[in-house]
Amino acid sequence: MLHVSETVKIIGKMRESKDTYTLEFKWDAPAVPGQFVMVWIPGVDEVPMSLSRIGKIKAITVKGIGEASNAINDLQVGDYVRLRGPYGNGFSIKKSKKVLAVAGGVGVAALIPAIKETGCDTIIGARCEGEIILDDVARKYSKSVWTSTDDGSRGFHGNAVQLAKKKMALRDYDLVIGCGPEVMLYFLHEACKENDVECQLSLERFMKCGAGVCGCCMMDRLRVCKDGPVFGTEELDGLSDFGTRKRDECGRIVDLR
Amino acid sequence: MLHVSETVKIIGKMRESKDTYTLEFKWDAPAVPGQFVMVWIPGVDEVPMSLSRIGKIKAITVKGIGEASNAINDLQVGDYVRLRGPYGNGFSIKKSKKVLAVAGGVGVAALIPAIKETGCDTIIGARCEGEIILDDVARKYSKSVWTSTDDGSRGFHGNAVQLAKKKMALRDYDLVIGCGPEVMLYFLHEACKENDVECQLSLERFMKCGAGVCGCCMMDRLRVCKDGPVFGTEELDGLSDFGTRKRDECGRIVDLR
Amino acid sequence: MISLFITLAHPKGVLLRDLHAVAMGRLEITFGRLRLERPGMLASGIMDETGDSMARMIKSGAGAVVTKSIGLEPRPGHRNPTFTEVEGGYVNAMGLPNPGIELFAEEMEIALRAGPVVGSVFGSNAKDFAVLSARMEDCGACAVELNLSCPHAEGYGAEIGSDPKNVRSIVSAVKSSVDIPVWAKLTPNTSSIVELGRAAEDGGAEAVVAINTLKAMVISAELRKPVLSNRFGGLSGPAIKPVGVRAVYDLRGALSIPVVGVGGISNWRDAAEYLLAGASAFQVGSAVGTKGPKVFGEINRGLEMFMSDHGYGSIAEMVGVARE
Amino acid sequence: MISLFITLAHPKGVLLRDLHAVAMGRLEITFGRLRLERPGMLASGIMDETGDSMARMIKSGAGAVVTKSIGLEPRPGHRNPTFTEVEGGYVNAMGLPNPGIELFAEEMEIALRAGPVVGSVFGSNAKDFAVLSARMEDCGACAVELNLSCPHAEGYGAEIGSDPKNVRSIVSAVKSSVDIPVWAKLTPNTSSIVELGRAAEDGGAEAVVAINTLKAMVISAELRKPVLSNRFGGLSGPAIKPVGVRAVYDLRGALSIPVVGVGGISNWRDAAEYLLAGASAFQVGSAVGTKGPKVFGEINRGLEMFMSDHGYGSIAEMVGVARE
Ligand SMILES: Cc1cc2nc3c(=O)[nH]c(=O)nc-3n(C[C@H](O)[C@H](O)[C@H](O)COP(=O)(O)OP(=O)(O)OC[C@H]3O[C@@H](n4cnc5c(N)ncnc54)[C@H](O)[C@@H]3O)c2cc1C
Ligand SMILES: Cc1cc2nc3c(=O)[nH]c(=O)nc-3n(C[C@H](O)[C@H](O)[C@H](O)COP(=O)(O)OP(=O)(O)OC[C@H]3O[C@@H](n4cnc5c(N)ncnc54)[C@H](O)[C@@H]3O)c2cc1C
Ligand SMILES: Cc1cc2nc3c(=O)[nH]c(=O)nc-3n(C[C@H](O)[C@H](O)[C@H](O)COP(=O)(O)O)c2cc1C
Ligand SMILES: Cc1cc2nc3c(=O)[nH]c(=O)nc-3n(C[C@H](O)[C@H](O)[C@H](O)COP(=O)(O)O)c2cc1C
Ligand code: FES
Ligand code: FES
Repeated sequence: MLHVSETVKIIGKMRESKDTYTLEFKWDAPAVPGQFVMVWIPGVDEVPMSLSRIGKIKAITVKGIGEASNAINDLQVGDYVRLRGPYGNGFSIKKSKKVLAVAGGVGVAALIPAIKETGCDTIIGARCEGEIILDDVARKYSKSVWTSTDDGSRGFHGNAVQLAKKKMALRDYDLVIGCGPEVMLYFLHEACKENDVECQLSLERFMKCGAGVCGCCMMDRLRVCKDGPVFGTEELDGLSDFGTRKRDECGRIVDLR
Repeated sequence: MLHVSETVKIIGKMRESKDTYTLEFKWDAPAVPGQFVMVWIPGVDEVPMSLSRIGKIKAITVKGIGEASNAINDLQVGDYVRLRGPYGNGFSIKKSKKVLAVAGGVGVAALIPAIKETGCDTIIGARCEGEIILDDVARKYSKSVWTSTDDGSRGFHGNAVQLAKKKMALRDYDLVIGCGPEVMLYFLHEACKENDVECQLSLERFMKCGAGVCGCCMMDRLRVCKDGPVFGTEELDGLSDFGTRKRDECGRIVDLR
Repeated sequence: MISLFITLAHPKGVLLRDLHAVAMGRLEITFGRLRLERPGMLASGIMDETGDSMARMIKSGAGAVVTKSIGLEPRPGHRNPTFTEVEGGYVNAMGLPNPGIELFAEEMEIALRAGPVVGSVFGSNAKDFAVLSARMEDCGACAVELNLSCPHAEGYGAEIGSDPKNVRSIVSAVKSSVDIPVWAKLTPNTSSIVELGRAAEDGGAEAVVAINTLKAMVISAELRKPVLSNRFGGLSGPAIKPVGVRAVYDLRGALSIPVVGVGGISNWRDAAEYLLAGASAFQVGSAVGTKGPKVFGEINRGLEMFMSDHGYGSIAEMVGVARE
Repeated sequence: MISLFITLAHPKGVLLRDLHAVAMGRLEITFGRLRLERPGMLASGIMDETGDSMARMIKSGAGAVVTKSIGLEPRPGHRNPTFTEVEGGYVNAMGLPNPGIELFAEEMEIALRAGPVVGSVFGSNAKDFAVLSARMEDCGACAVELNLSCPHAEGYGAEIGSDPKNVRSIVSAVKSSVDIPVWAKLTPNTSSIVELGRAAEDGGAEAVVAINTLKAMVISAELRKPVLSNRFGGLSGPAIKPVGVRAVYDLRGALSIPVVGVGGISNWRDAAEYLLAGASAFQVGSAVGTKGPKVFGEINRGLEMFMSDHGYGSIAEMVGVARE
């Protein structure tokens, strides 16, 4: 339980898009691709963020969508921030596997460390050209990086899952890893089943402790924070909540569709 | 601070003399020669005992002189005993040094691990033949093991310090290590100074915590349990309490002579 | 696990059932009107907000689960941060989030399919406690645990549970509204937990549960603020074990109703410490986070081994032995 | 250490003296009528039974030492075992061993040559406290700390210090028998440490010290007994830090006299946490065992670094900042 929290200094800040920034900091906690941290913004909130870099210099990549995420993006180089973690199980990828990474929106942040480790083929989908992020980083590690946009402003015209289906038909992937909005992941899981390809998807639920204690992030009998956030094919098959239901802060069921 | 206490099972018991036994137990705590443990005898007391073996199988060698030590010697194979430690600094011996170990009475117990590691020459002194113990063990590791008895019933007729002086005159020792009654150690320190030989002596004081917290085992400004129990030449020179004064359980000064 | 062990040791089918019964029996406990197959329960507030999660704990080896403390209305709890790790444990101020007793009935239903469920409830007065407890009984709870001890929710928990008079009157109000056993969960943030225990016993409690978390706070040096949004929180985990053991030892000496021990238990040895101090059963909270739900199975196996090494035929034989 | 650093950085002799003064000044504290060069003191009961040992702590960087709690007569304390390690700290029941105030005068004399000494005393009634405190003043103590909080000595400490009325009357009896500042050391084993603090303030205390150890017990599973000969003991060390920080935060909010923070401090960050919570000074106990006397120097250097990184010109500027 020790060394699970640390106050770090922001040493780098990069703008990725209109509303998305990458913040870098030195932190030598061991981490694996797919793990996340809880980020505290004093007086505001504490929210989960995937690690988009996992070496001695680590990073988070944050899309400003509300009070907390915007407050994080207001942080400047030199500011301090208190993190807890790294939490979660992360992706578990055998060296020999041929892997396809499929990202939707800011979900690409969670995949970058895995792309870096495996050099796998990558699909980055977004609504429009301006929201495609981190494709330059992905290209450093991977020969094949394809993009898709809903409005066709860049790359494939359509969503990331449609593009993934095409690629799966062309190449023999052993494993698909994915992160993005839950509806997208739901259809990605379906697509993988159709093509008989194993998948590992990183899911999100409302988190309080992040450490597998409070039980607020349950999907069926599993904790997204500790048993996940990455779930494999079989687990996903067993999760009746996947793509259908979540829980609010009170623990009440909320239908997703 | 973890793993500092452990309940172990006695797996071997050997009689060393009329009133002295060695008790063996499995305990994989790391230890160095000269360290000690606090041994609890429920309902009776808790007392410090040097480790006379320091491998995965450890041992204490106990002379029955009062309630606690006799209660320890009543333990049988299969009994449980709770230990705290290992505590203290231990001997610090450079490989290259030519070492002489000088033991008085049950003090030899604290020296055996160092004798084993260095194979050094050894003097074991006691009042009479029946009280010479662990000489067989010392002989396993050391070519030269000499004994002395006050009554001349075995080996050199005289005390261990007198014998040590003779040996120091004959051979060029770099270091003398010693454990035994404080008066003996006092004169051993004097003898080393005369012969210009470095020494490291293991001292005793009444101990409560054993861990350097309570301050009951002070000699001048040093804690015997933590800064010692082994002190080197210079420290000994600076200890005005050495050979002259100790403290009782209340912290009152008691003169030794 | 137990049955697996026996299957391996005794491949003959005929023996299986009897041996199984004996092996189960060794961990079985009876206290008050309750019988549990295993002495370790899930503590309130840890992974017990949903039915599936509670069921998982029973399947992992818990003898029963205690639900998250449930109130009359849905409550989101305090804003994040609500939790942080510290040396030797956690400090939390969840703020009693819960979906309210009406919605919680569905979760109970799912959990009860797996095994016994103790309903934990919190209220701001005796009447609320009585209403909630009656609903818990309707839902199928085998006992109700009154949270008189949460140290970080204004107007609830320890704020009302530190006064023996309140404890007594709440317990007796609940007592007259339910038939199932009533347990009072006590706060250690007091100069005499024994007085609170006596008040619970006088009010008609069938057991006391000790301890809830210790009043605590964590401050960030660099950010110059208390970390939790509620500022104050409660300390749990190994750090508080010696405090819990002491509380149980004291309570066992003063009361004639059974004591349930909780606080820092993360292995069989910790559980044994509580049992020997006088606990008739125990609960595990924080360790479910650090070790996962498998902690229950590990404790069960460890206790069985300890019991055969030391000649205890039943958990009951261990209870309070260190007091002799 | 500080002067060494400056010597290296500024080889020119002329600058040396001034810079040295500034650097010292940064850690200096004034509270009540006292001025200490460094904010960290040795806590009572840790390596402070003898003069030489106390002197060593001051030389190692403590701003002052608090003596072992001293009584009227020599006392051997409880029989061993009196101490054991636990996860995150120690549990002890030394039982207030001490040579008695008459003999202790000699130890004070030696310690005082090294720096300021706060005399800690314990008694079973107001008169004993008053007599002992007067003797401590004669011995040269710069302040007297009343042990109203030791949780494991029958008839002393927390047994009398849990009642605000006692706290008030003892403090005021002492107040009228000495001229030096009177500090009250409070027990956390209470439902409201703030009430105890108010009683101390009303009685005329110039500072309160929080916290003493938490009531605790350790049982050996195999040997079926409480480990300490006294059975009960007190928990100290990192395990209790969040409890101590919370107590200081609460006290600072309720009192107008300064608070001295103690409990689980083992590095500069812990010390900063207490200062930001509202402590005007702090004490270090258990960490002297785990880290050795060098802990004082490490804390001093760490605090200095933190202060320059975060723009604090003095310790006073840090006090209570997390309360804003
Ligand atoms: C494991 C995990 C990894 C994530 N990684 C990233 C990442 O790398 N980059 C990124 O931009 N976003 C990431 N998120 C999402 C991020 O946590 C939310 O965008 C953020 O919490 C929004 O907070 P807000 O106050 O700005 O928005 P609000 O306006 O408060 O809320 C908007 C939505 O954000 C979500 N949210 C708010 N608080 C939480 C919480 N405590 N836990 C989970 N979800 C919450 C809810 O769905 C809510 O409806 C991740 C979420 C999880 C669970
Ligand atoms: C570091 C150290 C290592 C030791 N190693 C050994 C060893 O290997 N073998 C061995 O036989 N003895 C050893 N001793 C001595 C041993 O601790 C005492 O013989 C034992 O405590 C006697 O206890 P008793 O109840 O039998 O005797 P008692 O009749 O109670 O006391 C006799 C004498 O034993 C000493 N003693 C008693 N309690 C303590 C205590 N808590 N701390 C220190 N001394 C105490 C005192 O000098 C006392 O006068 C060691 C002592 C120390 C300090
Ligand atoms: C995150 C968290 C939430 C808790 N919520 C509750 C609660 O709702 N009701 C309650 O009675 N106790 C609650 N507790 C206290 C635990 O039930 C238990 O008494 C305490 O944590 C000590 O046990 P442990 O050290 O095994 O965790 C909570 C504890 C934690 C850590
Ligand atoms: C071995 C030991 C002995 C103690 N003796 C005393 C004492 O005599 N008087 C007192 O007021 N406090 C005593 N204390 C309590 C400490 O002064 C301090 O309040 C407590 O240990 C918490 O601080 P820490 O966590 O830094 O140790 C003692 C603590 C320990 C560990
Ligand atoms: S966020 Fe608490 S269990 Fe997952
Ligand atoms: S025995 Fe406690 S300091 Fe040495």
